[in-house]
Amino acid sequence: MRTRNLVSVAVLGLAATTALGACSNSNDSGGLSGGSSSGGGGGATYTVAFEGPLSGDNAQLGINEVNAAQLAVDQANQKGDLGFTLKLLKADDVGDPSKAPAAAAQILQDNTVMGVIGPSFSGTTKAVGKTFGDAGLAIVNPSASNGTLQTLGFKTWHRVNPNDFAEGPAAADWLAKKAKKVFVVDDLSDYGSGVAAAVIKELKAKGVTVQHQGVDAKTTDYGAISQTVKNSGADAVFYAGYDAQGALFTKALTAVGYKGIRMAGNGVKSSVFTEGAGAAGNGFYFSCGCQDATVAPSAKDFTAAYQKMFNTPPSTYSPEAYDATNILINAIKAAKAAGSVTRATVNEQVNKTDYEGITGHIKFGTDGDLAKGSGTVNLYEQKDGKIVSLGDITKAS
Amino acid sequence: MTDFLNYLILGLTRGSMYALIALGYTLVYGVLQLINFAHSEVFMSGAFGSYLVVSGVVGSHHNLPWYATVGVLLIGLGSGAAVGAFVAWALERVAYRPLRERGAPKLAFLISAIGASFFLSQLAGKLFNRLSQNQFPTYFNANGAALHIGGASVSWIQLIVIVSALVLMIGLDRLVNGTKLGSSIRGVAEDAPTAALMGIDIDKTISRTFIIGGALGGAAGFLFGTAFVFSNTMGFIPGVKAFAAAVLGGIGNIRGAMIGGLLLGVVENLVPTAPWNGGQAWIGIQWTDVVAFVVLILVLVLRPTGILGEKLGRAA
Amino acid sequence: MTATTETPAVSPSEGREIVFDVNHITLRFGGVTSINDVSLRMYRDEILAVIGPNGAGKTSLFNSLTGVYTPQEGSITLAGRTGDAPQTVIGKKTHVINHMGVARTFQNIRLFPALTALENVKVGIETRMKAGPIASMLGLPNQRREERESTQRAYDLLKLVGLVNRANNLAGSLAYGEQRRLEIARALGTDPGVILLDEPAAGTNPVEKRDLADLIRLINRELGISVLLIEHDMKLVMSVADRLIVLNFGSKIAEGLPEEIQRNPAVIAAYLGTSAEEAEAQAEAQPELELIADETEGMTSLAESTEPDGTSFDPTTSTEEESR
Amino acid sequence: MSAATTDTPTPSQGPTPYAIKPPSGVVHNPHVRRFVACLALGFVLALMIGEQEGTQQDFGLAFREAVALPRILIFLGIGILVFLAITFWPRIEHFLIRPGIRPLFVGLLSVAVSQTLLKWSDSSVVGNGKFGTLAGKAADTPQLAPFARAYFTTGVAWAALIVVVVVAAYAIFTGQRAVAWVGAGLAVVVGLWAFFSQGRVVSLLQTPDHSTGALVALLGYLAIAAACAACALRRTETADTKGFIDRVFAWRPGMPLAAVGIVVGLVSLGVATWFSPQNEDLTLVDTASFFSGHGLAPLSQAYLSWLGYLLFVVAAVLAVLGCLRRDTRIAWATAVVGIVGAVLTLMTLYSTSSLGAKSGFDGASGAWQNLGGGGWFAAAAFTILAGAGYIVLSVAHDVKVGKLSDLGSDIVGQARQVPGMGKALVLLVVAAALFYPPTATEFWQKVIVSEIGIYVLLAIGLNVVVGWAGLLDLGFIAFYAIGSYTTAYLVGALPITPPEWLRLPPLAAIPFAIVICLIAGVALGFPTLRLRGDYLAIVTLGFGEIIRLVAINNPANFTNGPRGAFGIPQPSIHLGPLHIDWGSSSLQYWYLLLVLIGVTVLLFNRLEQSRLGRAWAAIREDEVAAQASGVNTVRVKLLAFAIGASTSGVAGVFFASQIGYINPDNFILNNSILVVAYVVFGGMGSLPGAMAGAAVLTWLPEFLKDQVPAEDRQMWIGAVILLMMIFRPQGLIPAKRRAAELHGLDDQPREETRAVPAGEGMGGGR
Repeated sequence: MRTRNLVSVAVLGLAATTALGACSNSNDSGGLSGGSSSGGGGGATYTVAFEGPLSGDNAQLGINEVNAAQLAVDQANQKGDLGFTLKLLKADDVGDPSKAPAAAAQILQDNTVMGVIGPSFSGTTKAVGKTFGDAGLAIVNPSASNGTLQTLGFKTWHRVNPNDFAEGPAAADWLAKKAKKVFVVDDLSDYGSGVAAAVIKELKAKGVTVQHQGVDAKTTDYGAISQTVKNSGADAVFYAGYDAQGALFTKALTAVGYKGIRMAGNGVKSSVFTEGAGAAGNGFYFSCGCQDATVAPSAKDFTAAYQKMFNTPPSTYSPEAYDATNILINAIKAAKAAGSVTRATVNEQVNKTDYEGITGHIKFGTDGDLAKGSGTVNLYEQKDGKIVSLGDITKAS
Repeated sequence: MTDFLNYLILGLTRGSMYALIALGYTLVYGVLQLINFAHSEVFMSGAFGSYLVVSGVVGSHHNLPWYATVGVLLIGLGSGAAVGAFVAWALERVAYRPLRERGAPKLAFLISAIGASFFLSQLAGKLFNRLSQNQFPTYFNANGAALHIGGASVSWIQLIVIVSALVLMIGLDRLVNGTKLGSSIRGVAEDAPTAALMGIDIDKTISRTFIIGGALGGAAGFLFGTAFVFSNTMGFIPGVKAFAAAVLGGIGNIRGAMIGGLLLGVVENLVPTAPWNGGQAWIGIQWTDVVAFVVLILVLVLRPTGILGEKLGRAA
Repeated sequence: MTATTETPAVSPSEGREIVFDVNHITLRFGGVTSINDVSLRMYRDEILAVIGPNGAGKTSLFNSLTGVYTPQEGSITLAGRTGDAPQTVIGKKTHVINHMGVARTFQNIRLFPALTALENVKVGIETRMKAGPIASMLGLPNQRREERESTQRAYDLLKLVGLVNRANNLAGSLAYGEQRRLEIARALGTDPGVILLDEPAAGTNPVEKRDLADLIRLINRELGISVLLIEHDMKLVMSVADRLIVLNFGSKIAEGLPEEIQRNPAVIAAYLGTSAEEAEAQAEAQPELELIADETEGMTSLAESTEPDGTSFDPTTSTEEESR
Repeated sequence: MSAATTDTPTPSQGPTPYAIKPPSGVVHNPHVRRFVACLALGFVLALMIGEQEGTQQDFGLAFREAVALPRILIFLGIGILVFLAITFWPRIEHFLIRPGIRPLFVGLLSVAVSQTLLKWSDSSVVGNGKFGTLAGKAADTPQLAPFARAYFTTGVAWAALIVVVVVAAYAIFTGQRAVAWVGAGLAVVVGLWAFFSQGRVVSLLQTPDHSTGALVALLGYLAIAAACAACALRRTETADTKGFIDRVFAWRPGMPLAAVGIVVGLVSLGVATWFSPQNEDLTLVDTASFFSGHGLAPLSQAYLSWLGYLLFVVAAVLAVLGCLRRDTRIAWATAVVGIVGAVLTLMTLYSTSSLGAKSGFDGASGAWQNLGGGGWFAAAAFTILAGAGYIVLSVAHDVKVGKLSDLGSDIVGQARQVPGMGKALVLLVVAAALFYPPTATEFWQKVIVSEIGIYVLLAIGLNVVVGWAGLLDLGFIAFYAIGSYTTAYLVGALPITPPEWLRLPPLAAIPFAIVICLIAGVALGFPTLRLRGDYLAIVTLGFGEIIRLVAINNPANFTNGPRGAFGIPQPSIHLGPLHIDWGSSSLQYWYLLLVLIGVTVLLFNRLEQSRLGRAWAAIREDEVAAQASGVNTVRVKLLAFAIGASTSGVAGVFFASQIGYINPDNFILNNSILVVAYVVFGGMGSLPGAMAGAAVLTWLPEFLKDQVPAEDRQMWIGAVILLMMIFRPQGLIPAKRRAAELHGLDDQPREETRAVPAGEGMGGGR
């Protein structure tokens, strides 16, 4: 009996606290705007939505992206020349394809949403690409890199990051110049296995001997794989995965005294890697279809603004998300200029994008992927704890 | 041969950590016949707790002299163990004892522990951060070779992990087999009602068992964080593996947990890489976990109570 | 008293059907020998009691007969029901042996406490039925018929053991003596040719003991089921058993008619001479026996007053209910 | 606190091993211990509540913020309040058992929750849609009716609540009946005030609205009014809620259902929206005039203008009469009229929505689209009224066959034994499952299908293994994976495609998935069944992981590795004249899933009552005894594995074809563990329990999405699970067989069984 009473008291206490919390709810001013929210009158509100992992194991990636999107939206609103109010809707899909449909429904049911940044992963994109396509809502992927997405017939799908088949082969070509035997390690994720497949295919085409193994992304002990890489006598190792794991891997490689070339793709090139790997990361190469966000002038402003707003430097895929958001904002502006803002007109404008972003020049092909040749793949190297650009990978020595 | 030794050392390092964590599972199982699913979070809190203490006391200096390094290790192990012990104690008080008093069914304990596990891991994430990698400052050259055995080199961190684990496990063995507390733990494990009649305080013994298991888990958390990285979700996978190791050795059996842990670590490193196979990988490291679980299942099918059987404190 | 007049002959040569034929079995656990070279024969329709001090190996013998343990040496054959060909028991699973016609109860009662008394009995009955999961899910006619039959039979058995008014009580909530009887009903449900009762009188009161003796005779005489009995209560054993086997330290030390056993010096030594504790237990048991004798008269009416319980049960009600 | 455990050892007192010792010494003083525990509670609450603030740079920032000085004092204060409440409980307690106190408490909590946690508007204009946000904006909106603006003025709503609660509490504590009537009136007025204020806002915003805040507030106030009424009409000075419920349900079986049906029907026909394309919000009257003369099917037009009302009135009157007079003929009539009404309602909904779309009224978009809640409520009301008739019939049947000796005389103090109550609850749940989802937002529809529904199905399957047979399976999701991959293979979505003759549409994959999962279940079960509980747990866990890892590692390029299988077609049925294609609407999938769940529940319910169900219970309770009773434990366990696995396989087929894309990440270990948690949380071994557990725990994270930082959800869920296990380890809806186990069998009252074995053991009672 006593414990039951205790429960009721505890519940009462909880209720009281929530009530207290709610009393201090924000009362932002401004009444309810009457009238229809669609139709594009002056002072209308349009929303861009972000769909990605905001909780769960992959939350960091989603936060990197949603922060950039928030920054772009805030900047657009601050400029004051929009003629409408822009809002950002955050839909959390936990990076899980089975949860993506609910997140998509949350986005779709808000009829002020004119475009979507995301979903962050190829898997989640595959799960909802058709849904968004059927609803005519433009989606711009900032980080889903699977090389087959453009072939799946999603009607409103776009992507601002180069896919595995652009980045992987470029890296492989460069490696083929340097090494006779390459060990490819992937992280057994959708992304990693895609990149690995692209790299291996190209390496084999160039006549390089390839060995391939995988290490689960949740593993922290890279001892065995590093020992195996060393024992294999490979001249180079390519890691297909993400930054945090890449850092652990390179540390383990250093620990076993591996001396060959170490390289990875875009997923690893971030401050998480440089901080995590420390000195062990020096001499690590990256292939990335992106501009150097710390060097390009437009990117420098972004980096500073991001740092100021979130008290942390932009990280993996933040620049891509920033570009994706700006593309959507520009499309809404263009649609408004052309007369009507609907999901369909915004999607048309997105299709027409010709945008100089901080990650490079962005133009979409008819399949929604980056137009061929619009992105150059650059080579980077970590030197003294900083990632520096070595320029176009096809020309790099 | 060198390759074989290299992988063996890697396996022993990993296995030592499994064994330390597995001891926590096995001790609790011994006295309560319950899987303490939240033990993985005890391990995690040991890493966070020792980080807070070590970085608070020592700061973020790099490459300390050897005597300071020893100090750091002792502080880390001690604080990890203390935090782990506290969390395990609190866990028993909050998530287990009320259920025991109500005579809840066994599965309720498991679910209560799972709830506690979610809670602790996410609370740590909320309070500290949810990054997948937090690192201890590099107080010493952990990866430098400490000694060479037959062409294979053992790094400092590997040496530290293996030695600390051994010391802790021997200490535990002495504690359980050679002290009054140990005999009361064994008494409760053998036959709780009889132990109660003999004047052993069951509640207190269970509490202390949690504390001992928690201390070992917390210390393992520190070792793990030093050797690799730590995060609020770090507990899950080593926790599952250590649980598997405990069962492999014979759950409830202390020496079984040690053997199970070491064996699992070695198997995980040797079987997928097959160093005896002339450098030719046999199935690849991506099959590591499959190997671990297949070995576990095979052992259990052949010996349904694990390698050593399941009595706490009984050698064989 | 009538039991002794029908005492079967001890000699196997008389051609009576053998139920259990145990030849030189030995059962060891690690270094401990629990049963040492024991041979015995049990005949159709007899009540055979196995007695002996604690730790004599009686329950181990039961467990060997029912496949829970497998003896390392020796052979056991079984002809469960009348007319069955003898088959070996060694290496067979418990439930297979049960299907061969051997039912048993346990020394420490092992019911399914969270099932009702009726359901406990039905579990036993239904192991003889055929309806599979699909028939059950779809409620096919044959499954419904089986369900009706099993309910009817379960009620009959509960009536037999005097528990009809407890049919829908959870087994765990029954009194100790009732649980003992329920266990017997469950065992009878499996339609056995032989039933093994492991200390059925332990922990019961004198009245219940007397009822139990009646029940055992009823099972044996009316239902034609052979009974193998382990019991410490000598009065009960002597009053119901046709024949006795005495075990001590895992070996058979005597076999014979009750009156023979009572006079057997080896048995007396085993009970009184081997350990002081046993002697004490004997001494304590003695006044109890007298007590029973004294109280029997007064208790009779009380015991009989519980009998009509069975009659208040209306079988038609239950069958209709079950058919729903 | 740790000092408490290192005190001098005291010899154990009782003979029971886990007895609680009597306290000794200062640290064992129960007040001191409780005080420290309560402070710890406050401290932990302080850590839990608040924004996510941890950064990469500053490790302990969030912790320091959480325990910053003024803030932590509030939480410690809460801890002290809890301490005081517990300590002085005996003094408070006799006030808290007075008639009306429970409904008052429920009402207060409902209103507080509605005004803090729930949404009051779905319009994006209102930000997060919660009361505070809405009130802030509404109060500044001159177009809004003055009474509504007044309600939304800062503090007014809360003040009104406080006034009502104070009046009600005063009446209840002092027992003044006049004050109680005043309180009841006040509560009704304020409740309606809140409800219609929000209604004005909705009509001003002109967007379809699915928010529940105002409705919950209204219900809360009505509960407070009921509390006052209970106080005013009380006959005793102590509350007897259970007895009250028993009396209500036993008085006239079916009557409560009839009452609910009438209330729902009135809301539907009176105020709810029936048709709402973009800018309209039409009630039934409006809809009738809107469509009149536009060529609506005559029956539907008649329904809209008069037939609907007539049917409702007839059904309601019949239901009430039938219940009152317990007349089976009237009950039959009620059931028939109710079903006819429900069908007609659905027909009308279809014809209005499709006509609306065809004529392009205000952007109406298609059949079954743009409907408000009204029509669905009406359908629900008719169904519930028909259900009232059914209850009368079923109780009458039970009386006839002698299961109930006489109506209303079988009350033994347990709500579930009241005639018809269990069935009434089931009917309400069915009505809600049928007609609530269409009125929910797209997001919730999706959640109901792809989270709640699927996990309910999985929990039903696992309940067989864990709940009934008592085998702990921590790798259950593996069968879900096998079902999904089987589907992917059969429809040709994997790199290795089946031969042409084997290529199948998704729904036809169900039997294959069942068979393959049966085989997989047996394959897992066979070598491992010798193992006891915890060994089995780790082996099944390992099996689950092996399946997932094999899918990742892609042997023979069968599974396509981590990239998964894309392009699994949506289900469709083409059988003779029947053509159904599932598109992207969640509702279609929901009804498919409902059929799957319904069939499974019906079959499994029979199974539980069958010999196999009893055999499972037997091996769970005592395996040795079960063997000795002739139960073939291996076979029975294998059947449990196989049947559970095949259910999971069916869920896998549904999942694969609904989402169209699967990859190994869907089948992680955590999901297996969660399903076990759902089953135990709901009540092990109880079919409704397992379903409720899965539903609640999958709903909770989506609900919490709006209440706490997204990343903290799992923490709160962990806390909820933990609290549930501490305070109610038997789960939400415990199984009868399990409940007995838990309470300790000796505590069972030795009540003499009634002359006829009524209601308990067999039949549909549980």
